[in-house]
This record gives sequence, C-alpha cells and structure tokens, in this order.
Amino acid sequence: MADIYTEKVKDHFFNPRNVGEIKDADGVGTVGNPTCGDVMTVYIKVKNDKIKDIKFKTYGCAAAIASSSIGTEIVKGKTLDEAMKLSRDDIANELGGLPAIKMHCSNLFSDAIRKAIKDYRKRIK
Amino acid sequence: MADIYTEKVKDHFFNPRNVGEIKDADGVGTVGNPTCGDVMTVYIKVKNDKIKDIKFKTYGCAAAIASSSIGTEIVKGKTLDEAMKLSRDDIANELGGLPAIKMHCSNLFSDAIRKAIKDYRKRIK
Amino acid sequence: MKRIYMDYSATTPVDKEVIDEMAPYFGKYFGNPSSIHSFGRDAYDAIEKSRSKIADILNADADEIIFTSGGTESDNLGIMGVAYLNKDKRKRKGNNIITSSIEHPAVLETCKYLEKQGFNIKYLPVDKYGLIRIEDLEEAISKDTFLITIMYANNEIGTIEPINEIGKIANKYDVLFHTDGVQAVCKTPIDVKKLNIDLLSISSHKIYGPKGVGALYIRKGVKIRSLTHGGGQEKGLRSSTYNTTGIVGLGKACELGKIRLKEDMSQLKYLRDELIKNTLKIELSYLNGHPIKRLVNNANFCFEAIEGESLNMMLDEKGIASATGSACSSKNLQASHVLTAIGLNPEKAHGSLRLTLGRENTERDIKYIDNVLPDVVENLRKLSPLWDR
Amino acid sequence: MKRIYMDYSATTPVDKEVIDEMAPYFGKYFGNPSSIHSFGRDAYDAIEKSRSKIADILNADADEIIFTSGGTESDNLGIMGVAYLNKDKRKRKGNNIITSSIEHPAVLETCKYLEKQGFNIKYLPVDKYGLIRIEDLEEAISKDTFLITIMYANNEIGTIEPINEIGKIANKYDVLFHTDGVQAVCKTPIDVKKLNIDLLSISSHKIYGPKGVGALYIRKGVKIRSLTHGGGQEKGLRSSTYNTTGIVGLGKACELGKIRLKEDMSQLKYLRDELIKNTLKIELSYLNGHPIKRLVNNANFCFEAIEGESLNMMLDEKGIASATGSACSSKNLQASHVLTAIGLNPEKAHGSLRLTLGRENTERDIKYIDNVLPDVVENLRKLSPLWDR
Ligand SMILES: Cc1ncc(COP(=O)(O)O)c(C=O)c1O
Ligand SMILES: Cc1ncc(COP(=O)(O)O)c(C=O)c1O
Repeated sequence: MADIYTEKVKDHFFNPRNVGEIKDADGVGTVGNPTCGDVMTVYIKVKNDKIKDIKFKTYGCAAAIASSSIGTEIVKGKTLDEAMKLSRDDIANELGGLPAIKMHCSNLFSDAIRKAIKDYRKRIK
Repeated sequence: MADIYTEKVKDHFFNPRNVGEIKDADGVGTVGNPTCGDVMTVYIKVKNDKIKDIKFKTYGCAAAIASSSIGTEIVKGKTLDEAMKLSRDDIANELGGLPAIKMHCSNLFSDAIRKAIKDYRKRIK
Repeated sequence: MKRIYMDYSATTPVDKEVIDEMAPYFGKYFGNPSSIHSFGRDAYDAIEKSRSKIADILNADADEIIFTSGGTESDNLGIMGVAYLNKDKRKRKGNNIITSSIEHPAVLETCKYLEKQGFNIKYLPVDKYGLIRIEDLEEAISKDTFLITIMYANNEIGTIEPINEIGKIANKYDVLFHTDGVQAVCKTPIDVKKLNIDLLSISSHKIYGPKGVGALYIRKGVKIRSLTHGGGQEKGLRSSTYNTTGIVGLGKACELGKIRLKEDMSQLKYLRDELIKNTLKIELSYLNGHPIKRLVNNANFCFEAIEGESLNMMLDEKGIASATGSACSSKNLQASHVLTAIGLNPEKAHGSLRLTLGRENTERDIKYIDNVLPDVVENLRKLSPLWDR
Repeated sequence: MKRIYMDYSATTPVDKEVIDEMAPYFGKYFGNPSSIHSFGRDAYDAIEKSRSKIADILNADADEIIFTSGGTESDNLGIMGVAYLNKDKRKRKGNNIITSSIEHPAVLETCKYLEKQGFNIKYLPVDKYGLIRIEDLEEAISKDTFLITIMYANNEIGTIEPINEIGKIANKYDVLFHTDGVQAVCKTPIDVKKLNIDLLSISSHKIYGPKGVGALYIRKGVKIRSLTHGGGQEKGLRSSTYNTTGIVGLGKACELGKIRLKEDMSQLKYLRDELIKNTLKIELSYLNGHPIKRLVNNANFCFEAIEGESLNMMLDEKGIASATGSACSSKNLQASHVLTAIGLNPEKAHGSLRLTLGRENTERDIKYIDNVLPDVVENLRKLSPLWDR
C-alpha cells in the first residue's frame, strides 16, 4: 500500500497529544459509532469563553486518532466561536492532507468539539 | 515447442535416402498439392515384379520428407503387391512414431507408391 | 530495526532455491515454448517438467494442470469457464451454483457477476468457526445445480472446510466441485482423486513461488470454456506466450513444498500454537476461526475496544508486519465479510488482527510478539473511549 | 555450436539490467503492495515507479497505465472491456467494431468471439504490403461504430500501419481507437497523445522484460469494464495480487528501451537491411511486407518451391533460430492469415521465413546467415518436385 499518511499524521498517531479524560469537564461530546469503526469523546474546560483545557479518547484508525490529537491542539486556547467554526478541511490541511477515503475521519473531531461546546452552553444556561 | 520428431525422423529428414529422379522410370506417381503444403513424386524401376530401384522428390515439412525417405527404403526390393499393401501406420511405426497432427504426412508415400505401381501396371498392359 | 514478517497469507518471499531454479530462464533459456527451434524446445521442456511437479502435489496427472497468471485468474477461469460452457449447452444442467459466504473476492465477486448474468447463486452460511454445514449443502442442491465452489481453507481465519464431505456430496449428485486451494496448497496434504475435486485453484506467490503465476487443476474429462482469446496455448484454454520463468518457479515451489510439507506443518503448527497461547492471555482477546480445523500458519484474533488498522500500524512501527479485517483498512470501508459471516458484530470485526506464519519465522519472533503485543493493545485501549477498565 | 537467435519477435531474452533490477523483489522486497506494513509499502512504491516509466515511453500519464499478464490479456481487456461497457450502456453507440484482417490472434480471436456475441465486426483488407487503406476505414465507419482496433505494427511481416491517419479518423468520428502495440513498443517512437490513441497494448517479453506481464494504456476518461473479478486491484479493472517483480522488470525494460531507442533502431535497421540485401540474392526469393514502412528488426521472405517448417528445421540444425508462417508449423494446418491477406497464394505462404533481429545480433550473425541460407534453400529445392531448374 502507499504510505498513505503524512509524517504529521504519523507523529500525532504515534504520539497523540491531550489524551485522557477530564473528570470535572465543563462540556463533553461523543460522536461516531463503534459499528462504523470510530468513536471519539472530547472533554473541555472553559474559561472566559475560551477552551482552557481539552482531552480526548478515540477508538478508530490512525487518521481518526491523529485528527483528534491535532484538533485538540488547534482549539486549545481558542474561543468557543472559533472552535465551532473548525471544519474537517481545516484539520485535514493541518495534518498535511489525508487520503480521500479517510477524509470522513477528520469530521470526527469537528463534530465532537461542537457537541462538547453545545453541551457546555446547555449546562450554563 | 516439444521436440516433436524422433531421432529416426530427424535422421531421414537431414539425410534423406534415395533422393532424385529416374529418367527412364517404369512407373511414376505424384500425390499431394502445393496448396496444402506437400507434394511427392516417386519414380520406380521394376524387375521380376519387384521394385529394383526407387527415387523420390518431396516438397513438404520434415515429416513429409522423412516419410518419403523411409518409405523408399522399406519398399526397395519388395514385390509390387507387398508395396501396394504398405499403410501410413507402417511408415509412422518405422519412424518411431509421428505427432498426431503430422500423421497425414505418412499417407504421402503410401499414396505415391501405389500410384507409381498402378502407372507401371498400366504401361505394361 | 529487525523486521518480522507475519503476513505470509498475503504473500510469501520467493524461496532461494526457487530463485536459483528460475535464474537461467530469464537470459539463457528464454525461448518461446511454442517456437520450433532449440530455444523453444528448451523452454517447452522446462514447462512440461513444471507441470508434472504441480500435478505431483495434488496427486493429479500433468495434463490436468493448466497455467494462469495467479489465484484470481484460476478462480475466474474455473468458475466462469464451467458456467459459460454449461450455459452454451442448452442449459443441460440448470443454472445454479453453490458457494459459501466466506470465499475470497476472486470467487465471491465472480459469483456475484454470474448472478447478474442470470445464474442463480446460493451462498451457504457458516457456523461460528467458519465451517459450512454439510446438511446445508445437501439441502441447497437441486437438479439445477451444476457447480459447487467452496474454498479449501479460508485466507482470513484459516478454517479448513470439510472438503472430503463436500466432494462426496458433489459426487453423489453428479455436480462439479471447484475449490479455491490458494491458501491450502503446501500447507496441508491434498489428494484431488480421493477428495473428488474437479477443479482446484493454485497461486504461486502464496507458496514461496514468484508472483504473477498460478495454475488450475482440471480433472480429465471436465470441459471448460476459455475466458481470453488468442494464440490458443494450453489447449486453447489460456492464450498468451508462456511465462516460462514464472512456471518454472511455481513448479520448483511445489516440489519444495511437497518435500518439506511434513516439516513445515509441524514447525508452523508449533509456532502458531505458541502464538495463540501467548496472545489469548491478553484480556478480552479471542481467537477467530476453528481451534483445530485451521491452517497450520494462521492465527486470527479480536481485541475488544481497539481498531485493527491502528493495531497494524502500531505493530508495523515495532517491525511486525500483520493484517486486519477492519473496515478502515479496506477499499470500501466494509468490515471483513468473513468475520461478519462467523457472527462477529462490526465492532469486534474492526478489532481483528491476522498473523500468518511462514518458513522464516522462529521462536524468537513469537517471543518478540509476546513482548510487544500486550503493550500495544494496552496503549490503544488507553486511547479508546470504549475501554473503561 | 554457436547459436544465433533471430526470433526476437517471438520473444526476447531478459536484459541483464532488467534482471538486476528485479532481483531484490523476489526475496527482499517481496511484500504484497496492497498490505499496510512496510513490506507492502516498499512493493507499492516500486510499482508506482514502474508505472511512470511505462507511461514515459508512450507520452502518457502514470495513472493511464494498468498492469496485466501480457499482450494477450491487454488486447482482450482493451477490446472486450470497451465492448461490454458499450453493450451495457443501452447500446449508446451501436455495436460495430472495425479491425484489420492481419491482427494477431489475441485481437482477431477476441473480435471473432464478440461477433458470436452479437457484435458486428468489419475486418478491413490490406494491400500487398499489409497496409490498411484509410479510405476503406473511413468508408467502414458508421454511426454504429464505437471502436477501431488496428495493430501498430504486424508481428509477421513487420508492416507499420498508418496509425497517425487512423487516429485522426477515430477522432473525427468520435470512435475509440485501440492499437496492439506489442511489436511496436521500443522499436519505434510512440506518442499516444499526438496519435490520438485511446488504448494501447504492451507485452513485456517482447522488449527484453520478463514474461507473464504486460500493460494496457487507457486514456484518461475512457471507461472500460473488467473481465476478471476479485480483490479490485488496478481501480477494479484487474484483480489479483500485483506481480511486483514482473512489473518492476517491465518498467526497467521500458526505461532502457527509451534510452536506447535511437541506437537500437539504427543498429537494427542497418543489420536488417544487410540481411534483406543478402537474402534477396537467392533466386526466386521475395520480401514480404512493406519495404520502408516496416519494423526495424523484421525481415520476412518467401522462397519458391520449399516449405517453411523444413527450412526452420534445417536452419535450427545450423544453429539459427527462425520462424515461418507455413501451415505445417501451425496447430490448425492453415497458412498464416497475414500472408494470405497480403495476397500470397498458399504455396508461397508455405515457403515463408521470418527472421527478426534484436540487440544481441551482430554483423557476424548476418554474415553467417548469408553463408548458410543459400545452401539450405538450395538443398531443400533439390529435394522438391516443384523445383525444376
Ligand atoms: C483464498 C484466496 N483465493 C484467491 C486469492 C487470489 O490469488 P492471487 O492474488 O494470486 O490472484 C487469494 C490471495 O490473494 C486467496 O487468499
Ligand atoms: C502483435 C502481437 N500482439 C499480441 C501478442 C500477444 O502477447 P503475449 O504473448 O504477451 O500475450 C503478440 C505476441 O505473442 C504479438 O506479436
């Protein structure tokens, strides 16, 4: 098979950043479905409308794990509105590209972070 | 391709016996058709109802030439009746066998010698 | 870093002796076997010698073997060749083919194609070990059935099908029996006569021969139609200039396979059993396929809560070459049809790992894997939201 | 005895550099190119490199090349692949194919098969040199025509067809153009873009590459259907585990062919012209094919009153490997359809001799033949009742 993953994907897959859970998270988002082969949960701590801390857990292929890892890096410190706008293409671009067949994996993170932010906003209402 | 010819076929092809014409032949037989790729002419001298001398010319593949050559050897000295009885299988057997697709070549000689004998018998009538 | 290859069912390296045997046919005995001259005769003789060697490992006759470009072509030719001829002959025997639901795509996709062409295909289910049930087979047979095509041994989970019983049924109902022997050849003794096999597919690159060549055993008297058209080689069944080097390599591979069969089998079985024993110590890990009726070189596991492609990559990083039935590593994002057919839910199927052993594996390799695999699994589980222990 | 090989159009020895290039892929880089691990990646990279090299000699793009098992499969896939797709698509473009009457059996038999399947095939006649007439082609085209398949250069008599003009006509009438390039590749410069070629068949063993591998150029945007079913390699067009070694060999052969094209052509042309000049000194001997529009390595003669198989055998005895179009050396006892199509009567066709040159031939070989051939012809004529001089 082609070496389908960029060095950046491999770096984030083999050394994923921000792995784990936040016990007292302000928001949590879980997306995906084990039947389809990927599930991601993201935990956020929010301060001044900004993402102060973030952790994730992902079940899935290398693309899914790397997308999760880099996604957490991107949004950390960003405002919630900025994080809401993050697209799958942003993540794929940041990774130096993903194979066409794996593009759906980069959805995982953007969907999960949105869900976590919505969760947070619901809680503070 | 398989080495389709026996050593005996090759011997008779590379060193054919009794090649040539007999100017004052007692009988001559030509069979075959250039369109089909083989033509043979056989010349005989007859004495006491026996084939005293025989020569041939053949246009054709190795099997045709070898069949002609060994055929002349077989019938030389035989009575005309014996020669008339020579079958294509006799020739093929004497050559140690011929590939199936080449069996028709061994007909050439038996057909030609019969024609030459008939020619002789017509002439002496 | 030392690399450990444990993907012998995907393909094998070419045996040193096979390479040596092929070598002179590239530049020296390179003639076209159909040519009349001495260069052609040398090549022709090599091909016929190879044909005998292949026949030998199956207890077949040399003239029952024809050469192809690999297992896929052999499967296609065996199945479509019979099907189309059957179609031509005024539907002499109906239009029903019976196969299993765990065939290799070379068989399965061929059957699906024939289905679109109007043939009626019955896909037998398998039990949790991957075995078809003989009762199912017998029940599926009707007077319209002209062909059974069921693999000898499965490429993913290693299960060996009840070939002897299938052959008997085929014989009893006078139905042709094709079997995809690609994974079984040289890993288990095969006797096509005893087993009533009419057609059997072989692939060279699975048995330490070169890639790009295979063979199809066709029992004397069984008629098939060719799929390609051309110069009429192989009694008109497979046109194209003979791949002499490849054929010589396949022949040598079979010769070696026959000589080494016993030794290979006991060595592989020993290593495989060690590997299975070690691996099943990992929490929530399972063996896929039959515990005993399985290829001597096949180990296939599921690990709960992790995904196979990630596992393959992590192992690759540690120098271990492995495979998986996970959807993520397939072209169509579908989990393996084999793992699904034995009843695994997609989640479990995603977490599968196939390790297939070969002649070059040693006990040290098994030990190395035992050192590495539990940690890799644990690390991936730490990452997994599905793992909550 | 020194042996002289003059049957390079039947097959070629594998070039030493090609053998060296392939060598590490048997035992070292043996992985399955579809595998995810490092063994698979090494093989994958080699295959893609090879694809580019093949594309390079045609002025095509790498993704326009797919790999097959040889020229026959490429021809079958190119022609039937287009035909069946055309059939499926509600006969979008009628059902007429135009070909020539001097195609290789890989094309001719495929067309005859399609004819039986209901396609309408027009077989263009050729002139006495073996050239199709462009007027005939244009006349044969109807709105039902969807494919022209005419060979680039003929394997028996070496005639090079007017590919440029054919491409223009194909373009003008919006008809696909497939050409069997098996004999032309690496013997004449080819530019598929300039020549408006949509599909082109290549065979490795005719260009100093290994046997059992070939390629099909498919212009971007041209759709075809696969003939075999399986794992879905080559965008689903050609299933089966990649023949990495073979593919690497074909790639290297193309690379070398490109580098050496000019030199090869001038050397071969020089030797061929000597050979022709010498041989035509023999009484009642004729050159078949076009005097100028012919492959640089092809010489094809007729000698009156002798038969070709005998001639081949006599030359073989003298160490010279040659070929013939005589019926006696064919499986069906029919004289070559090519020689018949250029108007030779069967008698003349039986007396044909093909000498095809290659990289290893030297002037000494040409001299040796000049020493031997006249005597051999004379000896056979002395045996022949058709020779009365
Ligand atoms: C069971 C089985 N059948 C068929 C094939 C296809 O063989 P090949 O890759 O030689 O075409 C394979 C391997 O790919 C296989 O494992
Ligand atoms: C013009 C032509 N086309 C097709 C082929 C078939 O190629 P292969 O033998 O590689 O299948 C040949 C040679 O045999 C040929 O000369």
